Amino acid sequence: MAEIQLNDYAVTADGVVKQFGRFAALRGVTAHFAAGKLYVILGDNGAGKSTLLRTIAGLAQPTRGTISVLGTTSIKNLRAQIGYMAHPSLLYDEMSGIENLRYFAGLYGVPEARCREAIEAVNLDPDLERLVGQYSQGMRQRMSLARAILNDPKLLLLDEPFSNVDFRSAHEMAALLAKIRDRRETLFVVTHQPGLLQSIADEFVYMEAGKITDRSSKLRTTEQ
Amino acid sequence: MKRGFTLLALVTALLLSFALYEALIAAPTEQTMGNVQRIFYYHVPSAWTAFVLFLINFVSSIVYLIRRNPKADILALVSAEVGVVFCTVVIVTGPIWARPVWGIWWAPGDIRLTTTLVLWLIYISYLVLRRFSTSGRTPVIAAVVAIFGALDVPLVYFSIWFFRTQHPSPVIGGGGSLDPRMARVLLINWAAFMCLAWLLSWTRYELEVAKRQVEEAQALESLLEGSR
Amino acid sequence: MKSMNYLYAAYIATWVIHGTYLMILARQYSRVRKEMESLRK
Amino acid sequence: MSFLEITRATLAKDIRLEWRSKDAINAMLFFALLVVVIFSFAFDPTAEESRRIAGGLIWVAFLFAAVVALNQTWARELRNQVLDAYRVSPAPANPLFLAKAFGNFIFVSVLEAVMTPLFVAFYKLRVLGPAWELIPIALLGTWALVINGTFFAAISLRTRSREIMLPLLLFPISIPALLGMVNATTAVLTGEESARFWIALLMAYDVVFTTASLLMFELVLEAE
Repeated sequence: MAEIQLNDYAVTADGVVKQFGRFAALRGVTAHFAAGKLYVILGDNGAGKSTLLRTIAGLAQPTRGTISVLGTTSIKNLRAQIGYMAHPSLLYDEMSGIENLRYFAGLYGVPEARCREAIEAVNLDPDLERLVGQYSQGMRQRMSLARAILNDPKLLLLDEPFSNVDFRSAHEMAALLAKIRDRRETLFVVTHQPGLLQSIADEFVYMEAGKITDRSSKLRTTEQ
Repeated sequence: MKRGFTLLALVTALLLSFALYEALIAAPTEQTMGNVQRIFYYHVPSAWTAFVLFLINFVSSIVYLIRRNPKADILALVSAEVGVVFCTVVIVTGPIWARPVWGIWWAPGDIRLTTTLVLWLIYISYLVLRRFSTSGRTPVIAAVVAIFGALDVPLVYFSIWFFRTQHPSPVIGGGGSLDPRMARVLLINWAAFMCLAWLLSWTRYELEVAKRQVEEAQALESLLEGSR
Repeated sequence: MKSMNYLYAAYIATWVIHGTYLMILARQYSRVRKEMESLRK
Repeated sequence: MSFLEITRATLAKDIRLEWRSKDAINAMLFFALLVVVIFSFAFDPTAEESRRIAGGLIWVAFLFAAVVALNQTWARELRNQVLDAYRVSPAPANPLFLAKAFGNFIFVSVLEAVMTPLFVAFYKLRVLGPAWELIPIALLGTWALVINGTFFAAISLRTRSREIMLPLLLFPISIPALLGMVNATTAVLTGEESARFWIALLMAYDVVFTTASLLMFELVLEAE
């Protein structure tokens, strides 16, 4: 059997605990996630899914334990290779889609042409002048995804991308995620609607009370 | 450790009693101010002690930012809190002194008293911040605020110093040399108060360690309960 | 002799402040101890 | 993109957003007007007296108006959690801070420009000292309020009762700056003393805290 190299892992967590004052969100997550796969993270509210994602994204630092992403623990230096989409849109309501993306493209130092590509990739019209605040929920989520993939991330973290999104948009987004995965990029998707990703997910990760309790390549029947 | 604590408590009690005797009885009566001058033996050592504690707060905040050692953070918190207690003593005894000597309770132009008041305000806001923080990294934020507060001290001092040159007011103990007997009593009192500060800080330190253990246990428990 | 009153006031005030702080610490101690016991269960 | 380029883009974005929504500026201008009017009722001095106290009145009024403005600094970044979008990007932290500080500086300067003539009219002020000195005093004083105000507003993001934390942290630290502004202004108005020392003090204050803020802002931004 070939030796497993550290670089083969997109994310390794070792005893990660995250505590906010009197509340804990993670209480010892130890796991390895291979690169180039699509992981679906499932669990009840308060199980620590979002916090795990934020820790991987480098937004929150673990209280104890270490987390390493793409082979390094200093996630700060990796930011150009990470994409993050949260439950809130992470967009300015008073600007149009392209204006939003142009600003963020500047932060990543990617060319402006990339903005149009990203918007087209999520099936929106880059010339739409409407402000993001006036978008429908489905459009806003798609624009939010466009922002997350602006920098062609090697690691894409999505927190509830399909919530309040109509069926058709959700399927389009899922198809796009499949395409990204097929480019050998790693995806983590937190969702309450695993059914949408059943056909494309590589692994389902179950979380409970701040710990990973189970991992399986098939969706548990009760969750379908 | 327990024995060390008891020993320190004993030494502190003895020193404080001796210092009290020295301050009230052994020290000579000052000629112009009379017995009121004896407030000096509590007021000034308390101020020095508070400054030492705030200095410890500053140093341990920097150490925390560099080393990320939780002990440094606890020390920063403890020294600020005990420092505020001593600072309170200074601010309360100051006016009690000023009233019979100058005929006024407060002289805004007095550098030391006013600087102490500003320090008191700064460290109170530091302690309030620590209590109100929702961050998962309260120690980092607290350390940053502590450093800002410490940087402010020389600016406060100079601004009040210059303010005084424009608005003259009497100064406590400024100029003039101190009778050596008085200086001795002053130093004995300072030693006693430093011991008291050490004792209080030690107690508070242990309390904080216990508090954090409880907090962590509670945090984990609340998470488990939430999942049921 | 009125000046003596100021002197006593200052000394008493000092000890009242330290005493109050000690009391606060003692109260917090007993609370933490109680919480520790309830956690042990 | 370079440091300055990101600062410029962020500042431009903030101004554009404010221009479109006008959330803050209208309410703020009205608030500033109210402060001046109430002060004019509360203190009704003679011309000689007013010259002595005007420095204090004006700066205290500016301070109150500024706190309301400063509290809004990060409000826009919190809506839809857009701040996280900045934090996951590879852009350094300081351009964000500087853009916010410059934005606040412009904002508070506008407020002051509106309030000052009103004060002059209400209190029939006439300057007896070298009037040009009021310009550096105003610039340095405003920057002193704004630099720490922006920094502590970022700190109070990480606390409960955010709006009350800002003045609680800002006022004690600002005491030397406030002494400087007030005394410098009074010195110029009465023409009795030189404002030199106070201007130097304000400069020292600005340099110390601008440096400190730039050194430590990243710690605050990442403190989750």
